[in-house]
Amino acid sequence: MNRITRFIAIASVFALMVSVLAGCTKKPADANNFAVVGITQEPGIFDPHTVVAAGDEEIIFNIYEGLYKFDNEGNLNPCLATDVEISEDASVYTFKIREGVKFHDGTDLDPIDVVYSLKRAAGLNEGQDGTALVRELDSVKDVQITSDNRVEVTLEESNSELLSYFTTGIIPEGYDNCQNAPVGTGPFKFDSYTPGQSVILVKNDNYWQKGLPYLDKVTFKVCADMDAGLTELANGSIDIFPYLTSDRAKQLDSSKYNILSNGSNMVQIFALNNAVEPLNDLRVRQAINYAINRKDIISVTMDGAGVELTTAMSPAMGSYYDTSLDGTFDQNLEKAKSLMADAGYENGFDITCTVPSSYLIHVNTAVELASELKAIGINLEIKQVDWATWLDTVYTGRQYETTVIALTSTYAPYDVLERYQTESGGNFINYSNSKVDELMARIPGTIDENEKVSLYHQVLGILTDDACSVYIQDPTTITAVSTRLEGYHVYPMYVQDMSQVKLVSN
Amino acid sequence: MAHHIHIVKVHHLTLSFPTRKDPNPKPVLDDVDFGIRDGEILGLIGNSGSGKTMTSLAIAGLLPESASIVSGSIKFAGKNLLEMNPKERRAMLGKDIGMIFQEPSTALDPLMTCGKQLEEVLTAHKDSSMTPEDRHKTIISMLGTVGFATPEEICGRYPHQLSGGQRQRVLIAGAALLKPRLLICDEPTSSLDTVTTVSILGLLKDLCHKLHITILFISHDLSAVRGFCDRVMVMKDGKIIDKDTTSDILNNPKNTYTAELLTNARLDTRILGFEPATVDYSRSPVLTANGITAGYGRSLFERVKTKSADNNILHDVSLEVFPNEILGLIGSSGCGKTTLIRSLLGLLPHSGIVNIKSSSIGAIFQDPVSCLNPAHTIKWHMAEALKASDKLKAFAGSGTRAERNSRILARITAVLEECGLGAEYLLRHPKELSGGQRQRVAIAMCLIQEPSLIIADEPFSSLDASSSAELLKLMTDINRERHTAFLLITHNIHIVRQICPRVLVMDNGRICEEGTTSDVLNDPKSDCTSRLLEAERQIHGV
Amino acid sequence: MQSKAGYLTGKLIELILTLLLVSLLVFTAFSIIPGDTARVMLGPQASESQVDLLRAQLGLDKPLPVRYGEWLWGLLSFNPGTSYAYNMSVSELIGQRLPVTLGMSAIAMVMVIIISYPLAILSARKPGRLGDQICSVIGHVLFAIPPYVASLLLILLASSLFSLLTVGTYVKPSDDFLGYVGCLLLPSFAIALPKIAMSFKFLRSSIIEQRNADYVRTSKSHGLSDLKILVRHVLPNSNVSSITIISIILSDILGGSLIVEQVFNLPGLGRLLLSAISRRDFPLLSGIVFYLALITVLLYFISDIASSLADPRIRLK
Amino acid sequence: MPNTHKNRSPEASAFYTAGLILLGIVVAAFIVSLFWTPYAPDATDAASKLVPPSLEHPFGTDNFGRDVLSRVMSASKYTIFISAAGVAIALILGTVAGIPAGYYGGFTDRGIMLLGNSIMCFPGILLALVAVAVFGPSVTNVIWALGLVFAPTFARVCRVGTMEIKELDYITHAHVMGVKPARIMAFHIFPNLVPQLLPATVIGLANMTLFESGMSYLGLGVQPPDASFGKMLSDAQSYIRVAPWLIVFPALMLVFYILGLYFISEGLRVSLSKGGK
Repeated sequence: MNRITRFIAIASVFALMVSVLAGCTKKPADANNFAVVGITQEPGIFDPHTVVAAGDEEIIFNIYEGLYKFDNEGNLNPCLATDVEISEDASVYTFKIREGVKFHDGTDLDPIDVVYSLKRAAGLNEGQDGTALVRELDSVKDVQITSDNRVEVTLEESNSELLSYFTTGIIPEGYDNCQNAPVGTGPFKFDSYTPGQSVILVKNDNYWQKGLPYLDKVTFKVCADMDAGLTELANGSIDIFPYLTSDRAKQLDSSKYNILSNGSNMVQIFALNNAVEPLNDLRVRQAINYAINRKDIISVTMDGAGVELTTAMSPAMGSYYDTSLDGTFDQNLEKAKSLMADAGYENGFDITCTVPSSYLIHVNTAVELASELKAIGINLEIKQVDWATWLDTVYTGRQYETTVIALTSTYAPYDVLERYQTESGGNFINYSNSKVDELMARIPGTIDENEKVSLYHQVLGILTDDACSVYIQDPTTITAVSTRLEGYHVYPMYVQDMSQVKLVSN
Repeated sequence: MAHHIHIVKVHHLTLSFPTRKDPNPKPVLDDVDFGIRDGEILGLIGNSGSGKTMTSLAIAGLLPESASIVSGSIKFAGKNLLEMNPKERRAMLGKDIGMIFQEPSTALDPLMTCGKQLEEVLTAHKDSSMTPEDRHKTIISMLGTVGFATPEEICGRYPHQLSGGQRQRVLIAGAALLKPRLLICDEPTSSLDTVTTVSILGLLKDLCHKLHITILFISHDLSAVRGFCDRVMVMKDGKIIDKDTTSDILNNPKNTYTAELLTNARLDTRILGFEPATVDYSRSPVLTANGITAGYGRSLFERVKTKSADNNILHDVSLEVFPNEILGLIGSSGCGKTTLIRSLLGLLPHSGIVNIKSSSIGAIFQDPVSCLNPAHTIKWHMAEALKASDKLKAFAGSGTRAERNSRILARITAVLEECGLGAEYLLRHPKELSGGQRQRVAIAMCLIQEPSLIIADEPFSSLDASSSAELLKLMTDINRERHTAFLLITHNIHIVRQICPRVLVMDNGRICEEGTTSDVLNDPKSDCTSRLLEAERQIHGV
Repeated sequence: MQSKAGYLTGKLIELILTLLLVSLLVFTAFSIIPGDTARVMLGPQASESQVDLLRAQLGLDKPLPVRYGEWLWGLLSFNPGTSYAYNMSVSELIGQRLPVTLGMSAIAMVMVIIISYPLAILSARKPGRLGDQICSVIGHVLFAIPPYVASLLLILLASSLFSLLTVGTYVKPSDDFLGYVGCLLLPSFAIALPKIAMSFKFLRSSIIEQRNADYVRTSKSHGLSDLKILVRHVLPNSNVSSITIISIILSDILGGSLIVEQVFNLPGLGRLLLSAISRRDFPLLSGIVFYLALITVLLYFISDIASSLADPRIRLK
Repeated sequence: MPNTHKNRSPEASAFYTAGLILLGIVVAAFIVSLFWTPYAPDATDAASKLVPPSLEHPFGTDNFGRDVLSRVMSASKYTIFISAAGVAIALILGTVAGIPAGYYGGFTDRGIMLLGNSIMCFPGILLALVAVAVFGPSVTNVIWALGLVFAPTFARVCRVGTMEIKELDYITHAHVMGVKPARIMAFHIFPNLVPQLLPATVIGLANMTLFESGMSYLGLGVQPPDASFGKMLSDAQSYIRVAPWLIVFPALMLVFYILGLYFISEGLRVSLSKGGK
C-alpha cells in the first residue's frame, strides 16, 4: 500500500516535470486557425505614410491597402480603386473608387478618405508643412473629388511613373493615430504590438474580397537574427520564416517545412564612393568589377541562391532590364591587373569597406570580396558599424570608401534608377554623369512604353560603361513555410501577404 | 616515587603523521609516559614543535585526522580512552575534560553571544532535567565564579565586545561549566600582558582549589610556572626529558636543556656588563615634547560630531630626552606607549609641541618580521635610507657615477659592519636573516642617517635571549661611541634597571611617574608602578 | 562605537553618490555616440527639414547640461521618457522585458545555491579525497566554459538526447507560470554553470577555513557533535563571507543573461539593449543601462546590510 | 637560517603542469601562426565549403571554404593579444589608482573607490558592450573597454594590499627616515603587492578572454574577416547540426586557454598560500 502511494507520488512529480517541459515545447495546435511569421527586424512604425524600413512594410501590407496593389508576380492591380485614367501628358490621374469597402473601424470607404490619405501622404493637408510624407508623392499638386466616385490627382509636372506609388495606404478621413492604432481596409486588423516580441493581427471579417482571409490570427514574431529564427523553426514555434539562406534552409526537416523561393528584386551592390581616391578613377572601378567572381560570392553568401548582376537593375524588372549587358564583367584577373597598372596602382592600395553589421549577407559578401580583391593587390579592410551609424555616415553623410548593401525598390524602374542622378538624395555613391541626368529627366514625361524602355536601357548602359559600382546579385528570397499551411506566395518585395494563406485541408 | 591516584595515565604513547610517501615518519610523540595526579596543577613546558600540544590533544581526543597513534595507551580514571568510540569520547569532552587555548581572540564564534556559546556546552551534554532557566542560572553563576562583576551583561555580549582577558575568562567559564575533572590549558596566557596573565593564573589556581579541578598547564615559558604549578615536565622533540617538582626545576635544574630554558627565560643582563654613556643633564635635550594629546579619531564626520576627548589615548604628555641618554619608558599594554611614539615620530596627528634638535630621528620597532621590506635586499635598504637623508651628497661626493656609487657602497658596508653584519649580507633578502640580524639591519639603517636620537619600541619582545643580549650590547655600544640618545620602550624591567639612568612610567595615557631608575623602581610612588613591579615579581621572580 | 543607524546612513550616502556617478557616466557615454537619432528614426529617405523637426520634438537641440538634468530627473521619478524607436514609455518597455531577465537570473541563482551548497559541504568534509578532487576538476572546467558556449552545447544536447527544444518559446508568467519557469530552465542553467563552479569553490574553501578556525576547536572541546558545529558555527560564519560573493555572482548572472538570452532567442533586456544600441534609442538605452546598474547597486547595498545584520562585528566599524 | 628554497606542494605542481600544457597548446598555435599557417586564415574558397576534417584540412573548412585550423591559429593571436593588452591597461590603471587610495585613505580613497565602485556597479559585460557600442567595434576599443572594466578589480587588490602593507613597520620606518610618499608607494609598497597581483593578473587574463569572446559572439569584438574564437562560434551556430567541427575546435581552444590560465592561477594561489604560512 505504502509502496503504491509512493509510486503515485513519484509518478505525479514526474508528470509535473514533463508537463513543465512540455509547456515550453507546446506546438501550435492544428485546430487553431492561425499562423506565426518570423521576422528579424523589429517593427516600429505602423503609419502607412511615414513607414520607411522595409521590415515595417512587411506587416502593414496586411493592414492597409492602396488604390493599387502589387501581386506576387510584380503586377500592379487595382485594389481600392477599380480603374484609373491617366491624362495624355501623364499629369492628371483619375481614380474610380471601389464601393462597399469597410474600414476596420466599421466605417465605409468614401472618396473623401482617399483625398485625405493622399493629401496626407503628399503633405498637403492643413497643419502639414508641405513636405511629403511619402517622398515620391511630393509632385502631387492637388487631390480632389471630381464626380461622386472619382478622385482626381493633379501633378506639378508630367510623370508616367507614379502609378506604383498609389499603393500607399488609405486611412479614414481625419484619422491621425495610425502609429498606435492602425486602421485600414486590409485583410487583417491590428490587434496588439509587444515591442521586441510580436505584432498580432486578427481577421478582418468585413474584408471586401469575399472569402478572404482564411486565417483568424497572424502573429509576427520578432527573432533576434536568422539563426534564432532557424532554431524556432526547427522547434515548430513559428510557421513561416522568410529571408533564409539556402544552406540554412537545407537544415530543416523537409516533412515539416516547404521551402519556397523567388527573386527578391533587390540589387546587392558593392558601392564604390565615386568621389574618393582612387575610386574616382574609372579604370580602378573597372578593375574591381573584373576582379571579383560573382558566382563565388553568391555561392558563399546565399549558397548559390541568387542571380548574378552586372548592372543596376534586377532581371526581375522584365523588359526594362537590358539583357545585352549580361556577362560584361565576367571575372578576368589579367584584365583587372592591367587596368590597375594603367591607373598607376600595380601594387594595389588599401581601402575600407563600411558594412552594416546587422546584415549578415552583406558582411559575408564583404569578407568574400576582401579575399578576392587580394588577387589584384587591393587590401579591403572591413569596418562593421551598426545600422544607425551606417545610415548616418555612409548613406546620409557619404563619409565612406566602399560599402555593401542591398537596394530595395518597388516595381517601378524609375525608382531603381532615380538615385543615379547627380543631385538625387539617394545618390550615396556620388555618381555624376550629365548624360544620365538628362536621360532620367526625360523619363517621367515619356508616355510611350518602347521609348521608355529604350531610355532605361541607355541609362543602364552608361552606368555599366562607367562601372559606377559593382553590382553583385539579386539574392533569392527563400522562405520556409510549415507544411500545415498552404497558399503562401513569396513576393519579390519586402512584404508578407497573409491573405491567401490557409490551413492544409485533409 | 610515592603512589598517587592518577586521573590520567599516559602509557608509552607514540604518535606520528604517516603519509602515503612516508608511512613510517619520525614520531611526533616518542614513548611519552606520565601521569597526572588528581587535584594537582601539572606544567608541561617545551618549545614550539616539542609535542606538548599533541600530547594534550591526544588526551582530549581532538587529534587531527592525519595523526596516527602507533603504540601506547591513555587511561582516564581507569578507562582506556583509545579503545572508546568517537561518540563516547565526545561525550567526555566538556563534561570530564575541559580545554582552553592560547588565542582567546579567535577561540569564540564571532557571530554568537557569549551566553549562547556557553549554553551550547550544556545542551551538547543533554541533561533533560535542566530547563532553560536552569541553564541560564548555571551560566551566570559560573561567569561570576570566573570573576565577572556583571555576568548578565557579559552573557549578551559578542566576543568582539570583550577584551582578551575577558574572552579568556569566558572560555575558562565554558571549560569549567560542567565541572570537569581535568582542565587542559594550552598556553592560555601567552598572548596576554603580564598583569592580565597574573590574574588569569590566579583564577585557574582558584578553580583548581575550589572546584577540585586537575589542571594540565602547557607553556613554552618556564618562568610562567613559578608559583603556579605543583610539578613540571619538560618536553623536547616529542620526548619528556625532565620531570620534577616546580621548585626543584626552577632552582636546581638537573637537565642541561632545562637549565638553558631557564636562562632564556630571564634576560640576565648583569652577567653581560653593559656600560651606557654618562649623561650630562645640563645640556639641551635632543627631544622635547610638550603637552601631547592624541587619539585615533575615526572619520572627520565622527570627530566633528562627538567633539569630545573620549577618543584620546594620550593626555597631555610631556617628556625630554637628553643627549647620550638612554631613557626607559615602561607601562602595561594599552597604556599609550605606542601612540606616544607614533606622535613623536610625526605619524599621528596630535596637539602639543614636539621639538627635535637634530633633523633626523631614527626608529626601530617591535616586530623583526615586518621591520624590513621583504621585496628588497639589505643593500637596497641601506641605500634607500641614505637617499632619504640629507647626508647622501656628503657621502657620495663628486665624480663619476661609478665613483660615487663605490663611495656609497663603502659607507654602507662600514655601517653594517659596525652593527655586526659583514659584507656578505649586502645582497641577502630579509627572509634569509634571523630576527636579531634583521633588527640590526634596522638599526644600521638608522645609523647611516646619523640621527641624534633613536626611538626603540619593544625591540626585544620577539627575540630570544641571546639575540636580545647582542642587540642590547649593540645599543649600548652605539650610545657610548656615537653619543646617540635612545628612547627605549620595553616591558622588561630587567633591562631598564641595567641600562637606563632615567625612566618614565606610563599609565592610561599619562606619565604617572618619572625619575632616576633606582628611585622609581626601588621606591615606587604611584600605584601603577607598584602594580607593574608586583606582576613582574610574581611571574619572573624579580 | 558607531551606531547601526550611522552605518546605514554612511552606506546610503555612498549609494546615492555612486548612483549619481553612474548616471553621469551613462549620460556622458551616450552623448558622444556617433549617429543622429532623428535620422535613424526617419530613415535614409527623409528630408533634412523632417529630421530637424523631429530633432526639435525630441529635445535633441537643447544644450547637454539641460538634457542631463531633465534626463536624470526623469530617471529618478521613474519616468525615463519615451523610446524613440518604439514610441512607448521606456519604463513600460523595460517592464515587459524584466520578467525574462530577472526570472532567468533568479532561477540561475536558485540553481547555484541548491547545487553548490550541498556539494561544497560534502566536498569540504573530506578535502583531498577522490570525490572532492573530481568535483574540483569539474568545477574548474565549468568555470572555463563561457555561458554562450554552454548554451550551444545544451541546445545540442537537449535537441538530440531528449528531442526537446525549449529555444525561443517564451511563455509569459501571467499566461502559464510553470511554462514560464520551464522555458527559462535551460538558459538559466547555462548561466548558472560557471557560477555554480565559482560558488562551489568559494564555499568549499570558506567551509574548510572555518572548520579549522579556533572557535571550532573550542566547540569540539565543549563536546559538540560535528553536525552541530557545522550547522551552528561553520555555516553561519562561511555565510557571512559568502554574502559578498553571492552579490557578485548575482551581478555576473545578470550580465551573463544578456548574452545567453541572445542564444536562446528570449525577449529579455539584452535584446532590447542591443536593439536600442543599434537604433540610437538614447532614452531606452540609458534607461536600461541605468536601471541595470541600479539593480546591481541595490544588490550590493542589500548585501552590505545583510552582512551587517549577520555579522555583529561590522556595526563596530 | 630559514629555508630559502620554496618547496612546491604536489598540488601546486599538478596545477602548474596541467595549466602549462593547456596554455602551451594555445601559445604554440599563436607562435606558429606568426610565421606560418597551413592556409591564409581569411582566404576564401567557394569550391570547398564546409569540408569535414580531413588530411587536407585537419579541422575542416567553414562556410567560406576557409581553413578552420588556420583560423583557429590566427584567432589565438587575437585572444592572447587582447587579453594581454587589456590586462596591462587594467593593471596600470588599477595600480595607479589603488595604491594611492590605500596609502592616503580618507577622501582620496573615497573618491577613487567611488569611481571604481560605480564602474563595478555595471554588470561587467554590459559596460564593455556599451563602451564598444559607443566607440565602435574594433580591437583597440575592445582592449580599452576591457581594461576599463577590469581596472577596479586590480585597484581593489592594490588598495587592500596597500592598506595592509602600510601598517607594517618597514613602511613606518621608511616614513620616519624621510622617504617621499611617491617613492614609498612605487618602491616600497608596489614590489610587495606583486604576489597578490600575480594571481589576479592571471585570472584577469582568463576573465578578459571570457568577456572578449562574449563580445565577439555578439559581433562587438574582433571584426571579420579576422578570426576570434567568439566570432567563429557565433558564425558556427547556424551550422551546428551540419558542421559541428566549426564549433568543436574553436570552443576547445578557447576552453584550453581559459582553463590553462585558471589552473596556473590556482597553482599560484596554492603555492603562495602555503608559502605564506
